[in-house]
Amino acid sequence: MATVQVERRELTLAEKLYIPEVVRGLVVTTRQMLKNAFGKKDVATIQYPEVKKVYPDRFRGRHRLTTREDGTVRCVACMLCSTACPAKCIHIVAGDRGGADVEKYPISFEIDLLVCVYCGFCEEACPCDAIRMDSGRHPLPSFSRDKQRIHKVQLLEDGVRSIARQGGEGT
Amino acid sequence: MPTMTIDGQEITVDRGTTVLQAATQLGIDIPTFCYHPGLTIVANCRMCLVDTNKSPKPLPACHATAMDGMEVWTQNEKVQKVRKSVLEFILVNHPVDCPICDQAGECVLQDHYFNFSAQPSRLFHRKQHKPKAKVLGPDIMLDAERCILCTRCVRFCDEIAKTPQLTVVNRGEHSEITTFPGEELDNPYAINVVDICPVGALTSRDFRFQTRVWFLQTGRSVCPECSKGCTIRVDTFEGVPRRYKPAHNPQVNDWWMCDTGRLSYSDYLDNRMEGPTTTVDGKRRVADTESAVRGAVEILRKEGAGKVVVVVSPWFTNEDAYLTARLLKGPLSGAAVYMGGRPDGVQDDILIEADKNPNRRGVAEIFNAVGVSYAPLSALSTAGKTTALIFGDNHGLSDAQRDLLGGLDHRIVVGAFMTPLWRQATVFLPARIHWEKDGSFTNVDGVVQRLERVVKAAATAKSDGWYSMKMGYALGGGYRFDTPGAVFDALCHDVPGFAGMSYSRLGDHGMVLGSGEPPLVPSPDVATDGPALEAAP
Amino acid sequence: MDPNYAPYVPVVIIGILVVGLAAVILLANRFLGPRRTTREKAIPYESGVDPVSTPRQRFSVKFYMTAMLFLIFDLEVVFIYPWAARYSEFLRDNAFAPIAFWGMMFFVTILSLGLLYEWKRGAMDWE
Amino acid sequence: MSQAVIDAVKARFPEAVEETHAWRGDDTLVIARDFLVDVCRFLKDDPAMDFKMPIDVCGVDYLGHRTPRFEVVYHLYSVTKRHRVRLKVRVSEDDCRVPTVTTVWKGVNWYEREAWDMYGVVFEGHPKLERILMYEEFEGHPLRKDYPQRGYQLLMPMPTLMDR
Amino acid sequence: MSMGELILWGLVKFVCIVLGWVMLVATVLTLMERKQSAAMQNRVGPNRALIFGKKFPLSAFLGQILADALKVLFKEDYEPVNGNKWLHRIAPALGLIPAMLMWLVIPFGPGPPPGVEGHHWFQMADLNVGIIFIFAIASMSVYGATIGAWASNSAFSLLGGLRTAAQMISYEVTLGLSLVGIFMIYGSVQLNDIIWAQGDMAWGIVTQPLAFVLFMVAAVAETKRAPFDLPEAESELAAGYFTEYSSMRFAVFSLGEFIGIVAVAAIAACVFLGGWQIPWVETPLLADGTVDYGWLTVAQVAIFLVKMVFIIWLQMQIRWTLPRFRYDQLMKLGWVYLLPLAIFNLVITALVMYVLR
Amino acid sequence: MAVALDPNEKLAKQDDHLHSEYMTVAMGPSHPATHGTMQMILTLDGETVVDADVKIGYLHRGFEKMAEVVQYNQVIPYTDRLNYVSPLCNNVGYSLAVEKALGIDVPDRCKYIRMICCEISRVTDHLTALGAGALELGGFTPFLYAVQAREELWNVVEELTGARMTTSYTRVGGLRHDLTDTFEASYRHAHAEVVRLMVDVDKLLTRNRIFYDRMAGVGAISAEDAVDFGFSGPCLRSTGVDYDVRVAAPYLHYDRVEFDVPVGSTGDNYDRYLCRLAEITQSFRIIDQCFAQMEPGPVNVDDWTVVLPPKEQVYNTIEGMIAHFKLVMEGVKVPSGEVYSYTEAGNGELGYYIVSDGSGRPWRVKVRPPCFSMMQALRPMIVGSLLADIVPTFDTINMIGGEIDR
Repeated sequence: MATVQVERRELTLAEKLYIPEVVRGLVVTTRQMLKNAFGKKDVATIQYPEVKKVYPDRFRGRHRLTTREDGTVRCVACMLCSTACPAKCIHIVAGDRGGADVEKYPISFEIDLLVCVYCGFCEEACPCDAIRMDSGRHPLPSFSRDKQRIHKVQLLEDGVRSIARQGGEGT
Repeated sequence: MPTMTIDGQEITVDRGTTVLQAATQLGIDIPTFCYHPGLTIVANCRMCLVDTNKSPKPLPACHATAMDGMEVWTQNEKVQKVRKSVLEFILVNHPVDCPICDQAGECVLQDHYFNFSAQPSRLFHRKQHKPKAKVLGPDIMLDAERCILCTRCVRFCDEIAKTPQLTVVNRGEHSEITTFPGEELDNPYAINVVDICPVGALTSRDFRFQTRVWFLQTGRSVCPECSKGCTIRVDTFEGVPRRYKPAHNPQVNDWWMCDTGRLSYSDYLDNRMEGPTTTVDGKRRVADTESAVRGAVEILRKEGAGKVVVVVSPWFTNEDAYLTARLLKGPLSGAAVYMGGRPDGVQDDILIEADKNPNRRGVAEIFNAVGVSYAPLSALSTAGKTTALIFGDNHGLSDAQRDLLGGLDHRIVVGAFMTPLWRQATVFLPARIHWEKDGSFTNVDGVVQRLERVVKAAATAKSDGWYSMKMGYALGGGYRFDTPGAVFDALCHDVPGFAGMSYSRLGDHGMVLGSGEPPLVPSPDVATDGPALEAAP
Repeated sequence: MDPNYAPYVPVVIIGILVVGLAAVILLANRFLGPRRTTREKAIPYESGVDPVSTPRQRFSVKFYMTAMLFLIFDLEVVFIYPWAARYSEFLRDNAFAPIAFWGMMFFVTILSLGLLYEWKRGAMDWE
Repeated sequence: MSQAVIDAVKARFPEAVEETHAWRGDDTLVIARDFLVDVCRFLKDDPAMDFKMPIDVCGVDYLGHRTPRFEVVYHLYSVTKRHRVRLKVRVSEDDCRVPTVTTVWKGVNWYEREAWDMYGVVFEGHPKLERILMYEEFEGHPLRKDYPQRGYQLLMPMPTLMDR
Repeated sequence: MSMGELILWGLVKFVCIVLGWVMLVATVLTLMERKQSAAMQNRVGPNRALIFGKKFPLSAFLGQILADALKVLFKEDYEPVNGNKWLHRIAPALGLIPAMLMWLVIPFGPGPPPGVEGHHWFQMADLNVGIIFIFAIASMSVYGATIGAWASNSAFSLLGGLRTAAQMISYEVTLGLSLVGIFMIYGSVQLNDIIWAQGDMAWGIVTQPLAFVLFMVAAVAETKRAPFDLPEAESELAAGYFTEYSSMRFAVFSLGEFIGIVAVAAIAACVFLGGWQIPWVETPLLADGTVDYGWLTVAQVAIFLVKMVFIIWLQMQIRWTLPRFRYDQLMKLGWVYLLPLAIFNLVITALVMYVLR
Repeated sequence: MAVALDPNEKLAKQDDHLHSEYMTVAMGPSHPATHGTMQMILTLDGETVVDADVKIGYLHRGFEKMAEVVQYNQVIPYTDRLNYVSPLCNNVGYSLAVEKALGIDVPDRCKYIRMICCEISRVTDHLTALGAGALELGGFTPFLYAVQAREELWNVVEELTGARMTTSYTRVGGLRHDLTDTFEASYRHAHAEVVRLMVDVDKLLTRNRIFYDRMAGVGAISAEDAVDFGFSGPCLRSTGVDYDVRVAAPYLHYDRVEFDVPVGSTGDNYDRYLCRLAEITQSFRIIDQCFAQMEPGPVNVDDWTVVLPPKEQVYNTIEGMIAHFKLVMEGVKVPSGEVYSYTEAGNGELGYYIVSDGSGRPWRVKVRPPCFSMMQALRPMIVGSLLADIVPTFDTINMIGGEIDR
């Protein structure tokens, strides 16, 4: 660990004459140009609608709800996600399913994507593996605010079946 | 008078005091499940075990009585270990139910586990299964798996409700709470068992899955369903009351309240009328508050006080009553005054009173002190009258009375709900209801208690007293107050029974009429000029 | 037609056409483009706030200095052109060559001295 | 680490120090308001202290927790000695004034403006005590605990310099 | 030629050269610059206007140009309040017209050799003042920018306008002086003559290397391109003198700029790179001394185009490589370095010629 | 330092009859040069800046007020938006502050991961500053090269945290995730790319006279003034003061890695540029050492009252479920008291002053943004220079609207 002085040289005469350094710069940019035009491409741009970026596994995209083996929504409307949400964008109304093993379920599950900050706290707070942000889809724009309030149906559209064990049974 | 030491602090207590009570006096918290100050002690949960010098084994603090020279440690390693073990045992068969359990957030088991254990499970085995979502009565659901068998509910039914309906059956880990065969948990105080259940075993069917408790905003209020005036908490979510909970008040209701009162909140959620209307050229029009009040005042001024019938309500807060009394004593003196209110109903000797109006005592006290005389509504007569000024809308009017009033030229109605009166009103002034206004009620025993404004009313709705004040001012008997507190101060100044009270002195438990010390400083004179402020009391 | 001016006829014609072209392009936009003027659009850009000052004022004197420098030197340069175009012819005339060379050297020296003077006086330093 | 700083200030200004603590290793001095500038000067100029760098100045509102209600907190650092100290001055709501220390460090200028903007603590003698984060027409001081979290105010149009 | 023929040929050349050649090149340039800079910067550049579908990716070029043109045509053309309306309207034209007029004297194909009478088919007007006409016209283009800036009634525009004026007049002196050596060596100010002379002797870049550098620097400064783009330095002045311009007016400004770039490239190609001369290829002459217009002419026009495109490419490459100067550095460079160097070049040329006579 | 001349004095120097009028121009809030929203009301004499009134607050969003009503962990997404170019530094700084108040220490592996995060963020921050600096001077190509390099690093960040900028990666007492299996390989790839691109940027800028003349000697500040203004980070070090929090008060495991602190001498723009360039190399050194020293292990503290239990435990045991519920419902309970915790962020000392009242929500969170101090020195640094000099000076100070306005 040391303190070092940054190397700072005065310009040499050649550098003061502009031309050599300009040429050096031109060499860099021309090389890059020729490379991109003819050779191995070094292009960073992704041609979006045709080519889609491959998001990493942890990418926090649009939310989705998972289902149980029987296809019912896994969420039990415990509302921890809306509690943990710093933006307060999740609105759930709980209902009684009656009869079933887990009698509570969300009658309505609504996320306002315009308010959401995609922090992933809901996913982290969910005690049932019911809400996930691993859909790999980023939110799309729309022409009305209402369309950005997505409901249970949309959230279940690309929902997956969660196979996480729950309830400590069978251990 | 034994003297003992708890966590190094010395205390002298009365003979017979338990260690738990002594610790509470010192401000030391000892966790409990089965102990409830209103019930008998059974010491079956073992959560309150503390280490003492009087016994090699830890003693239950709720049951152990204080002894002279006793030393108690509530925090030492032994106690902590014991607590962890107790919690571990309790949790062995506890289902992983927090997400669907209504109790989560106010669950004593959650609190104690988190505060005193917070360690991973060591046991991996199949949990014991018991009935879930079992209907115990019209208002109660039981989840026997969640039950920790503290038997508070059983004791409550035996001791407080005096209707033994619950019991524990089976043994060991098969034990469960249930009703006696053929019985239902349907006593008038049944929902109190939900309050005292430390976990989510007993839940209210009314509140079931409504919302999560940690989202609730809460405020203190008074149950208006009978003249007992139980102290309650109004819990609201998104601005809508979702439940009543009794609040501890040794002067009135201890820890309890009746189911009728508890479930009454939903009666006030629908049918609200929050827009003022006036009648112009025989047609009903939506108006703004200002012009509606002006319309009412014009009628009253044109007709004169002598032609007016006034129906007052025992649902007034004390403040409303005082302001209305000032109106009736002042600009409207000479009007015939009748006291309405809901008719009497059932009563018992626990909490329920026959008089189903919350503030009859307070209104009477104030009207008498100000000097307004009134007759009961049953004596209603409209002879020689042209105008009715009706406060409140739950008076139980008979058809005949309604016809009488309908025969008058004008009816100025101050009400909150869609009732036949609303249809008859010439001028309708929307009122606030009890959880929408600051104020106070006086119960049948003379206990004056505060109401807090828990819910924000529509901007057009004002309290009855505010209308009285506005009308009084417009009719030339000007007086004004900026806040309900100021009204109450003036009221305490003018009404002998209230002497010495103020909002801050009422505190959590209220004060009994006549018990207040006279105020050291007389309350300020009431301003009688200047415009009435828009700030609604 | 005077042959000296004949080459300028296209200049005039094309000049007119170019002006016409510019006018057509600009006018076409006037008819094709929308017109929805609002106050916000109409106020001059000043970083998103209402303008804090008017640009209708005397601007810095230093810009005038540059303009004067230009006037002087541009005129000098114009003097050089005819000489430059005929210089190779001058050189072929042995007698006139030294005059052509030294005469211009003299002129250029004065020009350079002027430039040097301006430089030393600081006309070229912004500060 | 820098208990020495506390001791030195205590020795030098015995009547100025109202309270000290070092919770989690942060040495803290609560200074009487009247001594603030003197203490700051001492801390900056004394070679053993050498607090040449002002790190931070901020207000804290302890409404409902303690009186006097406000605290102005100064964090100082010494580049050469590599020690830190926290100074606190307590002011009440009625007398919400603190002498400025812009005369000691140039770098506290904006921090004091911010504390004024957010809490309404007046820094007496500050060269330009204007709002810094809020707009000029804003009413009240947003970080006070009695300012509502969602206190909407009408956003005023920007006045131009020409209007002024 | 009769007056009628003159007018007829004027019209034909206007259509072919101005509309079909200058405007087209300038328009293509707008896209070329974007594509070139994209390639330099590891980007893709505009490729969305596929008017014939995805199967023809090259159609993006045509589509993009069309789309750009249509876009500016259909955009709103607003005028700043309190500005001078008429000056604001005509300023873009003042920028465009001189840039187009510069093309009057630029020959992009062989014409009659010096001393031979004849019509120059690849030049709009065979003026005897030659390149001096270009200087005269070019110095007028400062008006467009300055007037536009003044008429906009905006502080940033005004600053941009002032910078434009100062910069353009400063570099004009160097621009003029840098070519004096060329005039001396090739003995003419007419581009046609200079090109012929270069075929006889050597190209300007060989005889006047310093002048080439000076000319290029000054010319880039004249066209207000980086590193001399101070008048529109977006980081300080938003967009400089055309901050307040939109739609077609803005497009006309930049069209003028691009035509200027092409013109500079054409002049440089004529003066320093031998114009339409192909190295080691003699231009055959007919009996009357005029050029034999054959296939060689096509090749010569093509080689002129290649030279020109190379210079344009170089300008673009420089523009996207370098940061920009500061105002005082720019002035210093112009007056303290370039102008003395130009004078030095003049003196040395004169001296060498005098010694070698 | 560049003199802060009194405008009147400046005026008096000129001949009375030749004076021109000063022009007042509002630069900002919406101006190409003010990346990050702020305003300078400039008084210009031609091209010379006579006076400048620097105004901030256009991006004020009440961070500190919001932090007072949410739980400790819920503040973390807000910290992403402080210095949005290096969000991980803010995450780490905030978590360290809360952990200091809690009096807990995170596991070694967590510390190394946090260091890697911090250094990657520092590099992205510096790359942005360098690139934007070139852009401000008209060099669009080096800017895009720098941004391309930054994107490479953000790809790595995205793989690790699930987002490029709004990372929200740390938690009180640990991290959201451990490293991914491919993380080191991704980082190596990105590192190579960054080095390759930075060679080009260096060639295009560092020794180019146009760039040199624009940067050298412009916006200089003396060491004394810099300290007096509360400078930190590269801006302070460019003046020759070797204050670096990582060395002066090592946090995490910065005392276990070898790295140099590059300092400048004159405190001008060029020195700041060189310091940032040199620090990028040092950051990569630190990251390499972290990878070498890191060992497998837990990344969260073993305390369910601070960090959420593992999901397996939450789903299947009532103990885990209760702890999870309590933490989500009430937040981490921090004992009452006050701490000031500081870290070296991209711009300098990023401090968090946290006052706790013992509940799950902070009573007060004060952020000490590094560029706040620097920005107050902007006026003296630009007054007297040319209009065009504002831009590189403003850039090398590297104001970030998110953290200065909060």
